[in-house]
This record gives sequence, structure tokens and C-alpha cells, in this order.
Amino acid sequence: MSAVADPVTVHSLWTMAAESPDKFKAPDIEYGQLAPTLIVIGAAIVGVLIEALLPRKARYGAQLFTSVLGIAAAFAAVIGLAVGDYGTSKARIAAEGAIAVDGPALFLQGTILLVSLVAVFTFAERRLDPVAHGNRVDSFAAQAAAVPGGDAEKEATKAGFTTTEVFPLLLFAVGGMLVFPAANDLLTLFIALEVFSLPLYVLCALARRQRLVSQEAAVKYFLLGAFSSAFLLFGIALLYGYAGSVTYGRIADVVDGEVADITPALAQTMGNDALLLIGGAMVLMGLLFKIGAVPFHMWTPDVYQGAPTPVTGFMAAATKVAAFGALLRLLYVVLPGLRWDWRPVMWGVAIVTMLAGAIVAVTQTDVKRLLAYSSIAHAGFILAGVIATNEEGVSSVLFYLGAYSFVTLGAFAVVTLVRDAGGEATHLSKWAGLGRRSPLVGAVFAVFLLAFAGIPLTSGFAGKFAVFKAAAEGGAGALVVVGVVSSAIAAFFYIRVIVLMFFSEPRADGPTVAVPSVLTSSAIAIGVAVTLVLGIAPQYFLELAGDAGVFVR
Amino acid sequence: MSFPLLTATAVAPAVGAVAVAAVPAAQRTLAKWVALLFSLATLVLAAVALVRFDPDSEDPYQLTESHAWIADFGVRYELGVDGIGVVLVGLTALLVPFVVLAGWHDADPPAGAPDAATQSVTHGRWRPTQGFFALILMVEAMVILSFAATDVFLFYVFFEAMLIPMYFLIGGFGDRAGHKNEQETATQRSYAAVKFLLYNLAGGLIMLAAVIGLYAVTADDLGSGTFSLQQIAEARASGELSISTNTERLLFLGFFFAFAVKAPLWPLHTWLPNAMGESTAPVAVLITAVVDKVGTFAMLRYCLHLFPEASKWATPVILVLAVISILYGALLAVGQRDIKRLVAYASISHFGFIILGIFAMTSQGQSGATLYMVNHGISTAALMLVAGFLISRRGSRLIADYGGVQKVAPVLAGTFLIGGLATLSLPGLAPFISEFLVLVGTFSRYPAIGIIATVGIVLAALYVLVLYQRTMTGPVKAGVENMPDLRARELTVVVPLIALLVFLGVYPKPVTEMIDPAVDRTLSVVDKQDPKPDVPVQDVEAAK
Amino acid sequence: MNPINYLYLAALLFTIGAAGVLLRRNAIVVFMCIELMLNACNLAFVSFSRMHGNLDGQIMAFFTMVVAAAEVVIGLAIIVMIFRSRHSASVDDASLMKL
Amino acid sequence: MENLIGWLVAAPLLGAAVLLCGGKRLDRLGHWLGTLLAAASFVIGVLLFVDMLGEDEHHRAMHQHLFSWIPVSGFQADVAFQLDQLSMTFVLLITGVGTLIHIYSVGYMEHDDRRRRFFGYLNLFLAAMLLLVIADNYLLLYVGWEGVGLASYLLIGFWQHKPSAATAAKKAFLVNRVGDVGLSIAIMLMFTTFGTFTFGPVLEATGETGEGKLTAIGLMLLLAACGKSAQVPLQSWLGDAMEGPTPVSALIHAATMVTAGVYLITRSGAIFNAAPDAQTAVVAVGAVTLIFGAIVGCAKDDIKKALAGSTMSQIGYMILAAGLGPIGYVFAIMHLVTHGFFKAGLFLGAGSVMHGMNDEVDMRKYGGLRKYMPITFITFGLGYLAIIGFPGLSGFFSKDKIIEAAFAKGGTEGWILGGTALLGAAITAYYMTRVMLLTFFGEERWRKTATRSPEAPSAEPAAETRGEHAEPHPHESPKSMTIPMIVLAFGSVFAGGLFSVGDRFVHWLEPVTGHDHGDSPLSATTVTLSTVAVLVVGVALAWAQYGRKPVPVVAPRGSLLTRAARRDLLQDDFNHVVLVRGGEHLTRSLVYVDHKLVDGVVNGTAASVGGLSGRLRRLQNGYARSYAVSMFGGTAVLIAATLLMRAV
Repeated sequence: MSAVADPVTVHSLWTMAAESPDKFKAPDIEYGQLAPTLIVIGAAIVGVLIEALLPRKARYGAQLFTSVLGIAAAFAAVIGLAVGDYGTSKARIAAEGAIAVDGPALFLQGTILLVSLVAVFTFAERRLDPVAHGNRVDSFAAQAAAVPGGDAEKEATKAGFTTTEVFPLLLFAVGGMLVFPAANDLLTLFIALEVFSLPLYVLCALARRQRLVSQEAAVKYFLLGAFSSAFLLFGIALLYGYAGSVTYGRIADVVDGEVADITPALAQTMGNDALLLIGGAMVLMGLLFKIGAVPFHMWTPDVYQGAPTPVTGFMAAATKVAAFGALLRLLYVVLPGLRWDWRPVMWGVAIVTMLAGAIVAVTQTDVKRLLAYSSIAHAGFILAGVIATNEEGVSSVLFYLGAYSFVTLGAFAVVTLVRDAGGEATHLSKWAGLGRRSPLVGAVFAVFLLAFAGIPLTSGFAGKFAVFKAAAEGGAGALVVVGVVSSAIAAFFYIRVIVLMFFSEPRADGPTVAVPSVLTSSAIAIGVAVTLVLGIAPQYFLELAGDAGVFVR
Repeated sequence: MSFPLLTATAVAPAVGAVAVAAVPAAQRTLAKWVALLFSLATLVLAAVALVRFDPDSEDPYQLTESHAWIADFGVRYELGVDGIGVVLVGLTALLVPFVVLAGWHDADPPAGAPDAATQSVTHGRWRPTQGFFALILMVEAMVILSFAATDVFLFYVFFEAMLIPMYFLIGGFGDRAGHKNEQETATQRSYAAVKFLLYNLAGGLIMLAAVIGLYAVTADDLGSGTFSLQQIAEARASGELSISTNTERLLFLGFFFAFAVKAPLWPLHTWLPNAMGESTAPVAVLITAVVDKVGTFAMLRYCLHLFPEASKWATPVILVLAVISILYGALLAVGQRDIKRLVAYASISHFGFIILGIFAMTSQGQSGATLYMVNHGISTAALMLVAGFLISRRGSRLIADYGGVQKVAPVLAGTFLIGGLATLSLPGLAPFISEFLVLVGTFSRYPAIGIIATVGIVLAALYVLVLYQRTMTGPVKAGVENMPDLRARELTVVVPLIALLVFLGVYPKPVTEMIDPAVDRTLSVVDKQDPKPDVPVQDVEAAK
Repeated sequence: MNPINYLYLAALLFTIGAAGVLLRRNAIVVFMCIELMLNACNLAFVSFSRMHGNLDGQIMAFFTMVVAAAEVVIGLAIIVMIFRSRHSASVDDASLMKL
Repeated sequence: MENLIGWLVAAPLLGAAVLLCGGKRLDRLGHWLGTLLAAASFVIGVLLFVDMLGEDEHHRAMHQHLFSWIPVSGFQADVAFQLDQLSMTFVLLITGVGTLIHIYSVGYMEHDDRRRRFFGYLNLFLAAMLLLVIADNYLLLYVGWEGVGLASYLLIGFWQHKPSAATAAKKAFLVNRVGDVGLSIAIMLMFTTFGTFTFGPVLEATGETGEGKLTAIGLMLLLAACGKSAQVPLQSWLGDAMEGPTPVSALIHAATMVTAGVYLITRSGAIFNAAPDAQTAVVAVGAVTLIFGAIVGCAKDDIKKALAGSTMSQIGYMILAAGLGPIGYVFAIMHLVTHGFFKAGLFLGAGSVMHGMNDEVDMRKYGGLRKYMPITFITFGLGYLAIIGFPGLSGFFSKDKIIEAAFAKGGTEGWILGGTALLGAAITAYYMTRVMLLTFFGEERWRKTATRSPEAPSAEPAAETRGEHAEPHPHESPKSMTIPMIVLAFGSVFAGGLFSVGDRFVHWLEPVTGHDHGDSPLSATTVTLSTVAVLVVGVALAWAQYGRKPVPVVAPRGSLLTRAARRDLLQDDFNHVVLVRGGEHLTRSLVYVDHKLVDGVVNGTAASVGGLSGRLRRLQNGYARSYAVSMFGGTAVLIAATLLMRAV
């Protein structure tokens, strides 16, 4: 082929590097603008050091302190950036084009950090599990490496070991998630994906109770996650082949045909639509996997069920926020020129996701699986907003994510409270009469379920309304109708749980509701508060999301 | 700024709900009194609103309040009432104290020794009595707000939100009478509650799609979307906002579907018999006399005001469905074995009349329909509450279990009969006037439909009298012999309702005065005039 | 040699890897297949890098290797853990959760 | 004076309210209060009557406007009264007979522990009936119309513990409701035609609209009249209504309420005059009913049911007369009034007989009672003579005039109607003679039948004191019962003559109803002679059958016609098969449809979503590899779709 025959192109690589080393310019990193991520990663590293240096007894407190402080500081940094107009007028691309600092990025980072803060509370909860050998224990295995039910495990339990490593793991994951929606090139995207995925794989495997299931969840999540990131990576390769660059701006320019001088040598690859379309589809698939869209959703129920519940809550809330952020940026920054190609496809995905999530959830018998399917259906609703491809689309998705993540977190936090001898009692039949036994817990969970169902005066309704409104304005009226139909189906199973909790007689051998410490209580309280505030007076947050609705390119 | 009267009227029961919920578990009686007190306070506020309302005013909505709420959705917290709204607010506030009083013992723990196991696992934290009354007050607050809202979105919010407390009322506090065993009762009750919720939620969600559509349409034409009824009306009048025929029809159908479920209109009615059958009588009254009125009210205010052309387009079909409802509901009522289900089907028949009146698009029809909402509320409350007293005495809902009650409890039987006679629209009692107005209004435009609907009055007599005959007359059945007559509390509930039925039957002017201007305005919105009589005798009269 | 052919090879390797994931039961083998897919990506990166005449692809390849190494660490840990508790590394055995 | 009109209604209404709401403390004197208020109403009526007589005959109508009842834009209904000669006639009849029957009831219901309520209902009836006749518009009339229906329902079913009474009450109300549909539609038609339904404007404007509409209105009014006045085809309730206490039968189901149909038609004369087709329908209904009722009356052994058949038949005469138009209106009303006297008297007599006979109603178990109850015998006998049209008594004058008017209709129609009326007179004579003979003459059959346990219509304690199985001891009734009977007997004897002398009644009513002498093909004398002739034939036949030979206690099987007549000429059977059974099937199948089809669609949708869910769920089989397949396939589809979009 002719392109290869040109020697100048090939050798210029060598000559460039060899001849002018002094031309190499040190990268210009805007540390201030990257502060949120850096703080979290820094805290994570401190956490690792704590594991290495502090005695076992002191670790829990130190880790908790570090995590909370780190996340709070990072959140403060986000606020600082937002106040400094980095979300609007001063939006820019930092770190040599790798990371965008703009409205959506800051909004999502803020959301992720708040969610993580609440998640830390649930991670740190030590009042729920019965006291083992004089030690208060949390939801995580005493020693993850020990064989379940083996002697090593018993000893570890006796010695009062706890896996305080979960805090740095969580922080690393948060670090990755902060980068993910802000990533402005495909390399950063991929790295961020792996940075937050790998700790999650490990976290999944760390349940104290029902360890076999937990390990199985980890294996499934890991294998499928790796499988999907391979696809993502191959997609990145193809896009790189198409555009000759991995930065979003450059790819978008090529897509838009703004890069005029395509050298004949690159005619085979550069601007080859097949590469673009296949590559784009594969990258999309990688993101849709994280979102849990049908047909890439099948890991969700198993992993949500098997993982320790605090992890599930964190995963369900934060991962979704991060992944949708990345998806939005990809579709709105990289591929807007291609929207006539991806919109119909995404239509299909959104419809299938909404319907399948809602329909399959109808016959679920485990609370965590039920919530998993519900999260799939919600992914479909959010996709409807993504498809709107207008400014309202972005802001409505941002708002929805904020609303949804707190409801999810709260719901899973409630799940941790309902326990019997075998740990958490997640089978729905055991929840019969829960609302009568513990009216407060029942009522709180009912509030979350109603928010999921999108009943007015809850955040779920405001979010759903925003998303559907954007979709209708973006010309996706049919999606609204499908969304409404699947909402109706979804309402059925949320209501089924409420029926079970309030209208069934409590079983004598039913689970008890553990009285949580202030940590989980505050997590749940925050969930309820956000749910109601965003439901009753959402205007401020809608404005916030609206202001944050513009991507930098 | 003037005192936000409507908000206060809605907030009073909401505060009451919180207050009742906060009453400690053991002090059930206190909770009841608190509930009654707040419902009476609401009644006072509603009465003030009725007095302050000026029927002769030119403003379409009075007692208005307007505050920013969710600017991003184009939503404002806008309240205001026309004559129809204020009357229905009054009806709601009026009926709830009776509902509370009638349900005085409905949420008490079962009389027998409570199941020890249940008692221990619930730790006494379960407070059904407090919950029951708090939920009733919640429903009241939301219903009042949906009558008073003049913003489509605001209305929708409460239209949907009221389902939740209603759902708990149905599913959580069912009628203990009626089924073979506890298990069956619980199953049937939660089936009824779920059916209620799903039907209404499905209707509401379809309406949601239409609400969003309305926003998109207004946003297209006006620059920014709005839900304000007045703003939309003004924009339409000035031609700023024009909705294409097809869009208008689709949006209309979305709205109408939700209201038709709520009202309920055949064939979307099947949730009502279950819901009314399984819930306690006061809750059944709340459903049919208060909550369902939001549906018919909304047809009048939202369907006709927002989509006049589409309303006219759909009229023939709706009229046919309404007539089917009338006859079908009545015939099914005749075929029922369960007292409460019978009343439920009778209500379906009556809702058919209301919808008929609304869509006949004549001033008599619509005045009649509005009046019907009020009268049906009172008459069904009277009949259903007495039926509830009856059922609570015998512990059965089956008609066949009764007989000869008038012998042992003549006052109960008498009040039951009066409730029944009101239901069959006996002249002299309030429902007659509204039913006749609806029929006249329909007949003057659609004679055939008017005549068929008139047959409904025979069927109404049939189901009421058959019910009365089987339960109250004849030899005293076993299980009825020692039935006590109405107690003081029960009389307090029934007598004022009956007095109102008689009063409004003889002198409905206070109500018609309120609603008449609003009806005229509605008709001018849909641009319909009453058909003129062949020989306008009144002109001759006037000349004399 | 025509660099396009490297792309074909990369695609082939990727497909083989994917097929392996779908067909093999042993978790280790499945994991190796995923590694194969990653390496296919690497091949594609360097091929494109050469075609475009810039370094981005090669840098990507390095990052991919690091990520793959990290994945190995995590992956093997998880697989070993599950092997120890189940005495089997078959992915099909790990199917407690379903429906 | 005009302001008194409202009090006509208010007095008994007040009585009803006080008696029904007053509770047990009124038990002791309640009945006298009721009677007093009825009498008060009568006194007011008389005062108004005297006042009215003082006016010029064309300005006698009085009006009272109380308040605006239903003010809705384009629709105006008032509570306003109009008292003209026609209304006044009714007012006097209703309050007069009503008061008498109140007095009678004091004795008749003495042993009933619910007497207070009975009087409450009676007062309610009076109020409603008075409202009916003094309303100045059709809608207010409708209120009274249904009000009397309600009172009738309550009173027929007064002994509610008897299932038969409760059923009869329900039936009466329902059949009446069918008629009410007619009245409603008529009012609606008036409203759409004239924009009002006040008597004055409507009746004045009849000339300005097409005959078609007027015919429709007329037919609907006729339907209403059929329901209330027990005319074919809505007559079936009247016989069953005899389940009520006898004073009720006398007041409501003989003298007043059942004649409301005649009032309605006469009141709406202007409409019928302008709608000849409707008039034809009216006379047809009247003619058929008068024969129908008479035949039924011949076959019944129950004394009250025989009288009920007679009532039906006599009202048939009135309807017939009213259908003749201006020729007949006056005579319809005149017959109505005289009938009010003698039929009420007959019923009270029957009640008196029952009172003395342990509430036995089967005439075959009477016989020879004239010795034991002389006053009853005499008053009943005078009523009997009046009804059969014995020359000189009330019935003679009024019935004779109707027969004359029927012939005066002219043409074939006149002959047919006149013939029918004559035939009716003959049958009337026959069955009334039969009643008379079976009850008061012949052997004392009750001595043989003491074993049968009578179905005590009054309250149990009363029945107990009388002894269930004891041989009856016929005795005369107390004064409170006999005095009204005597008063009514006076009316039966003299009213007709009083009215007819100098055509007083005609002149009295003419300004309201109009009058026309018609063009009779037969002279008045011929008609009178033939009337007397058929009367003799009827009496003779009855005597031949029941007077000459002993009467079997158990009714013989009888001819086909007799058997049919005993069952109300199979009308009930027809109703039962077509309406009741048909209705039951309809409702039952609708209940099924509602459950299976309407509900089924919804439940089916839910079930199919559930089924789909169950099937989709199985895809989630727990194997990571199959999840990977789904991802792989999904990606393939995603790529294919993207490429396809581009290709398209």
C-alpha cells in the first residue's frame, strides 16, 4: 500500500526524538484545577500507608478519619472550583488536554464525592453485625484471603481482624470515578475506568457473610468487566486509527470534517467511517456496560446481590454517575457530528433497557436483585435524557443522577439493617410485615421505593420529569411514552414491596431490624432528606444542573 | 399580600396529619380528637373561603396565590378557585370530619386479645390508629390542593401524590368483615389496594406524558414552557399559542384517560368495587365522595379549558361511554351480593351521569354535573357510612346475611333508607336536582342519549330498593336479633348529612349561585351555546 | 509489509480472545483470553501509531500493558481465592446467583 | 289569602317531620297530632275554597311564589303554587277524605305499636299529594308525584316484616318509576320545546309548536299517568299494593294517589287537545284498563284485591273520559271525586270487615255478616249502589256522563268507546254484586274455616290477643272507624246529585279545563236507559251465580279466563318471565362479563407481564460465560445497527 511506502513519515519519529531533546517541554499541570482528584488519591495513598504503618487497633479510626477528611476536602475543592466559575466561564481543559474542567465535570465530581462520603459512613458501620469475640465488626471479611469457614478465618475473626483496606480501596475507586466523567481523551478515559473498576472488583469479594456468593460476584464482575474493557480498548484503538489522536477535541474535529489535510498516506484509516462507527460502537459498549444497559446488564443483578451491601450501594450510585458522565461527554463532545448514527441505536438501547429492567424486576424475590433490576430500568430512563441531545438533556441527566444516587444509597443502607441469623435477610419473603414491626424503617424504605417509582413530591419524580421533558423537547416523544409504560410496570414491583412490608402479617421467625450507629443513620437520613428536598423544592438544584449543562471542548 | 387562605385550608389538615402521627401509641383517643379538631379547623377555613368567594366577580379565579416554585419546569405554585373549585373544596372539608367521626373505631386494634406473637414482634411501635387518621388528613390536604391548583403541574403533583396515602388507607385498614378468614381478607385487601394504585398510577403516568407534551408545546410557541392555566388560556386567546389539531387530541386523550380512571368511567372502573369493598366504610366514602371527584372536576377544568376543540371532538365517544357507565353500573349494582360493592357500582353509575353532564356542553348539564359532584358526595357518604355502621354490627358485608333490621334497629334502617332514596335521586332530596339538570342538559342537545340515560333512574330504584328490602325488611334473620340501633356518635355523623341532603334538595341556590358563573365561563371557553327552545316562551313572558 | 495486515491480525487475535472467553470454562484460561484481547488492542495501537506517524498509539500500548499487569494482580487474586474456597476454577461452577 | 296556599302542604309536612323524627315520646299522642294537622290542612282548604268562590269564575286561580328553587343559567324552576278550580277540587278531596281516613286509622291501627310512624307516613303522603296538585310547574309536580310514590312505598310496606308486603312496596315503587321516566322525559321535552315547564306558559304556547312534539309530550305524560294510576300496561302493582293497611288502600290506592294520572292528563289538556294521536292513545289505555280491571275484579276472592281491580277499572273510566278531550275532562274529574267517596267508603268497609274477622281477606270465608256489622253493611251497601251506578246515587251521575261523552266522541271510535264503557258498567255491576253477596249474604262460611291460621297483617301482639286459631267473632268496629264510613257514605249517595244539579260541577271546572258538549249519536236518555239495563243484567248474573246457590269455601278451579283473571290476566307472569328473569340473566351475565372480561383484560395484562418476566428472567442463568455471550452479541448488534444506519 502506498501509505507505508513513504519513508519520511516513518523516520520522522526517530529524527524528532533524537535531534531536538531540548524542545521537549515539561507538561504543564494545573494542580489547582485537578485538586479534587489529587486530594482523593493522596488520601488513598495515606490510607495505604496507614495499613502499612499503624497497629491494627488504630487503623479503623485513622482510615475513617482520612477518608472523611479526604473526601470532604476534595468536595471543598470542587466547590471552590465551581465558585471560581470553572464550571462556566472559566471552563477549560487541563493537564495537557487530558482532563476537562467544566460544568458537567464539576457537578458530577461533586455528586460522586457526596455519594462517597455517605458511602464511607455505611462502610464504617460497626453496630449491625453481632459482636464477634468481643469485637465490633463491619460488613467486611475478617481476612479476605482466608478460606470461607476455614480455620484461618476463625482465627482471624477471633483475633478481631477487620479489612480496613476497604477505605483506601474506596478512595482509589473514587479517584478513578472523579477522573472518568472529566476525561478528555480516550487514554484517560480507559485508565480512569480501570482505576475505579479494579478496587471495586476487590471490594465485591470482601463480604463478611455469605462469602461464597460474594466471591462469585467478584469473579463475575471481574471477568465481565475485563471483557468489556477489552472491547472498550479495541474501540479506542479503532478511533485512534480513525482520527490519529485520542483527544476528544481532535476526534470531534475529524468527525466534523474540520481537519482538511488528510494526507493520502492515511486515506485508508483517517476518516474511514467504518473505523469510526465500529470503534465508536465498541467504546459505547464499554460505557453501557458500566451503566448497566441492556444487553450489557447481566452482571448487575448478580454483582449487586453478591457484593457486601455497602459496596453495592456505593457501586450502584457512584459508578452510574461516573459512567453516565463519561457517556455524556463522549456523545456530546466526541460524537455530536455522528448523532444521526448513534441516536437511533441509543433509542433502541434505551427502550430495551427500560422495558427489560422493569419487566424482569416484576418477578424478583431478593431485595438486592430487585434494586439491581430497578437500577437497570433507571439507566434506561436516564438514557432517554441522554438521547435528547440538547442542553436540557445534559442538565436533566445531571439532576437525575444526583437524585437517583442518593435514593439508591439510602435504599441499600436500609437493606443493611434488616438482618437475621445469617446476616442480612434479603429474601423478600422475610420482609413481610417489616413496616408493622419497625414502622420507621418501613416508612423510610417506602419513601425510597416511591422515589424510585417516580411519585410526585419525591426526587424521583422531579428527575423523571426533567429527563422526559428534555426527551420530549428533543423530539423523542415516543421514548417518553415507552418510559411512561415501563414506569407503570416498574411501579408494580415497588408497590409489591410496600404491600409486603405493610399489609402482610409479620412472621414470627422474621428478621430483626438492627439499630444502627450514627453512621448508617445519618446515611439514611441524608438519603431521605435529599429525596424529599429534591422532590419538593428542586428548583435550586435544577438551576445548578442547568448552569452546569455545557461541556468544554 | 393577603392571607393565603387556600394554602391555609390545605395546610391545616397536613399539620393535623403530622400532629396525629406524633401522638404516642397508647393515646389513641387523643389522636382521634386531634384529627377531628384539625378536620373541623379545615372546615372553618373552607367556610371562610366560601364566604370570601364572590360569585359575581369577573376574575376567573379568586383567592389566588402565586409563588415561584420550579422555574426550570415552568411551574409555579399557583392556587385559585372558581365557583366549582371552591364548592368542591368546601365539600371535601365538610365530609372529612364525618369520615373521621365515622371511622372512630375502625383502626382500633381488634377487640379480642391481640395475638401475642404479633404483639411481641411489633414492640408496640405499630400505631395503626394514629396512622389511619393521619392518612385521612393527608388525603384531605392533597385533595384540597388539587381542587385549588391553577397550575397543571401543581395539580398533577397532588393528583398523583394523593394515591399514596389513599393506598395505605385501603390496604392497611381494610374492612374486617367480609371474607371467609383473615388470610383471605388480607389477600383481597392488598389486591384491592394494589389494583387501586396501579390503575390510577397507570392513568397518572399516561397523563404525565401528556403534561410533558403540553410543556413542549407551550415551550415551542411561547419561548418558555408554562403550566399556568391562565397564562395558557390568555396565550390561546391571543393566538400566541396554537396547538395543532392532532397534538391537541393526543394531549386531551392523555389527560382524559387519567381522569376517566379516577372518575371512573366504563371500562376503566373495575378498581372501584374492589377498593370500596375492601376498605372500611369511611375510607370508601373518602374514595368515592372526595378523591374520585378530582377526576370529574379535572375533566371540567383541565380537559375543557385546555383542549376545548379536542373535547368537542371526543364528545360523542365519551357520551356513549358515560351512558354505558350509567346503565352498566346500575345493572351490576343490581347483581351484587355485597353491600359495599353495590354502592360502588351505584357510584359508577352516578359518575356516568356526572361525565354525561360535563360533556353534554350545556349550562344545565354542567351545572348539574357540578352540583352532582357535591350531592353525590353527601348522599353516598350518608348511605355508605350507615352501611358501614350496619356492617360493623353484624361483621358481614353480604346482603344475604341481613334481614329484618328495621325491626331491631329502626333508626338505622330509616337513615339507610334515606341514604338510599337520595341515591336513587328522589325528588326533594339533593341528588334529584343535579340528576335532572344533567338529564335536561343532555336531552336538550342529545335527545336519544338523554332518554337512554333516563332509564338509569329505574335501575337506580331497583338496586336501592332491592338492597333495602333484603337487608332491612322481612323476618329478623339470625345474627341480627341483638343489633343495637345507632349510637350518639353515629347519629352525629348521619343526621347532619341527611339534613344537608334535604336542605340542598329544597334550596340548592347557595350552591348553584357559586357554580353558575364558572360553568358559563367554561362553556364560553369551549365556545358552545345552549340549544334554543323551539318556542321561546320566556320571551313572551318577559314581554308581559 | 502492509501495516493493514497487522490490523487484520489484531482483529483476528481479538476475536480468538473473545471466542476463548465465551468457550473456555477455566477461569485462568478465560482470563488469559482477555489478556490476549488486550494484546490485540496493543497490536492495533502500535500499527495505527506507525500509520499515523505519531506516538500516541505507542504510549497507549504502554499504558495498556501496565493496566493489564494490574488486572493480573487483581484477577489472579480473585481467581485464586475462589479456587481455594471451591477447589475449582471453573467459571460455570460459580453460578449460585441466577434468575 | 293566597299566602295560605303553602300551608296546605306545610301543615302535614310538619306533622310528618315531627312524627318521624320525634321518637318514642310521641307514641301516645302522635296519631292525634297527625289527624289534627290533616284536619288543619282541610280547614285551610275550605277557607281558600270560600275565598275562591268569592271571585269571578275566570279569576279564581290563586298563585303563591315561595322562592326560586333551581336557578341555573337558562333553566329556572321555582317553588310556586297555583290553586285554581281543578286544584281546589283535589285539595278538598284529598284533605277531606284524608282527614276522615286519619280518624279511621286511629281506631284501625290501635293495636299497632308503630302507629306513630304510620301517621307520619300518612301526613307525608298528604303533603306530597297536595304539592302534586297545587304545584304551578311540572317539575314541582314531579316532586309531589314521586313524593306520593314514596309515601305509597312506605305505607304498602308498612308491615315490613312480611316479605310479601316488602316485595309489593318495592314493586309499586319500581313500576311507578317507569312511569316517572315518562314524566321526566315529558318535562325535558317541554323544556327543549318551550324553554320552560311552568303550566301557564307551556299550556298557552301549545299552538306555536308542531304536533309531533306535542304528541311525544302527550305520550310521555300518558306513560307517567299509566304508572301512577295503574293503567295497562303498568297496572300490575296495584293488586299487590293491597298488602298495605286498609286505610292506606282507601286513601292512596283508591281515592287520591291513583287518580293523579287523571289530574295530570286533565291539567295538560291543552297539550292533548293539540295532539289527537296522543288522545287516541289515552282513550285506548283507558278503555283497555276499564275492561281489564273489571275482569280481574270478577275473579278475585280477596276482598281488597277485588276492590283494587275495581279501582283500576274505574280509573280506566276517568282516563277514558280525560282522553276524550274537552267533552270529557269535567266528567273525568267528577267521576274521580265521586269515586273518591264511594271507593274510599268501600275500602273502609272492607277494612271494618277484616277488623272484625281476624284480618281474614278471603271473601269465600265470609258470608252473612250483615247481622254482625250493621253499620258497615249499610255504608258498604251504599257505596256498592253508588259504584254500580244505581240511579240517583253519585256513581250513576258521573259514570253515566262518561258513557255519554264516550258516545259523543262520534264516529266508529265513539261507538267502540261507548260500547266498551257500557260493557264495563255491566261487569262492574256483576263483580260488585259478587263482593256484596259473598260478604254480607249467604251462609256464615267463616264458622267452618276457623282452622286456617290467618296471616296477621298487623303487629304480632295484636294478633296474639285475638287468638290465632280461634273462630272469628264478627263484631262492629269502634266509632272512630264507623264515623268516617258514615260520612263517606253520605258523599257516595249525594255528591253526584249535588254536582249534577244545574251542571254545577261543569261550570265550576269549565274555566280551567274547557268544556264541549260533543255530538252524541244517542240521546242522553237512551244512554241512561241502556246503562241501567246493563246494570240490571250484571246484578242478575251475579245473583244467579252467588246469591242463589251456596258458595264453596275453596275456590273452584274455574274456566281458563277465571284462572287467568285470578292471576291478573297473566300480566305478572309476563313481567316475571320477560323482565325479572330476563333482568336477572342480564345482570348475572354482566357480573360475569365485568369479572372475566373487563377485569380479565387488566388482570390478563398483568399476568402476561408476569409471564414475560418469568421467561426473560431465565436468561439470567448464573453462568458468566452466557453473560459474556449476551455482551458479545449486544456489541455485534450495536455495531451492525450503527453501520446499517449509515447504509440506510
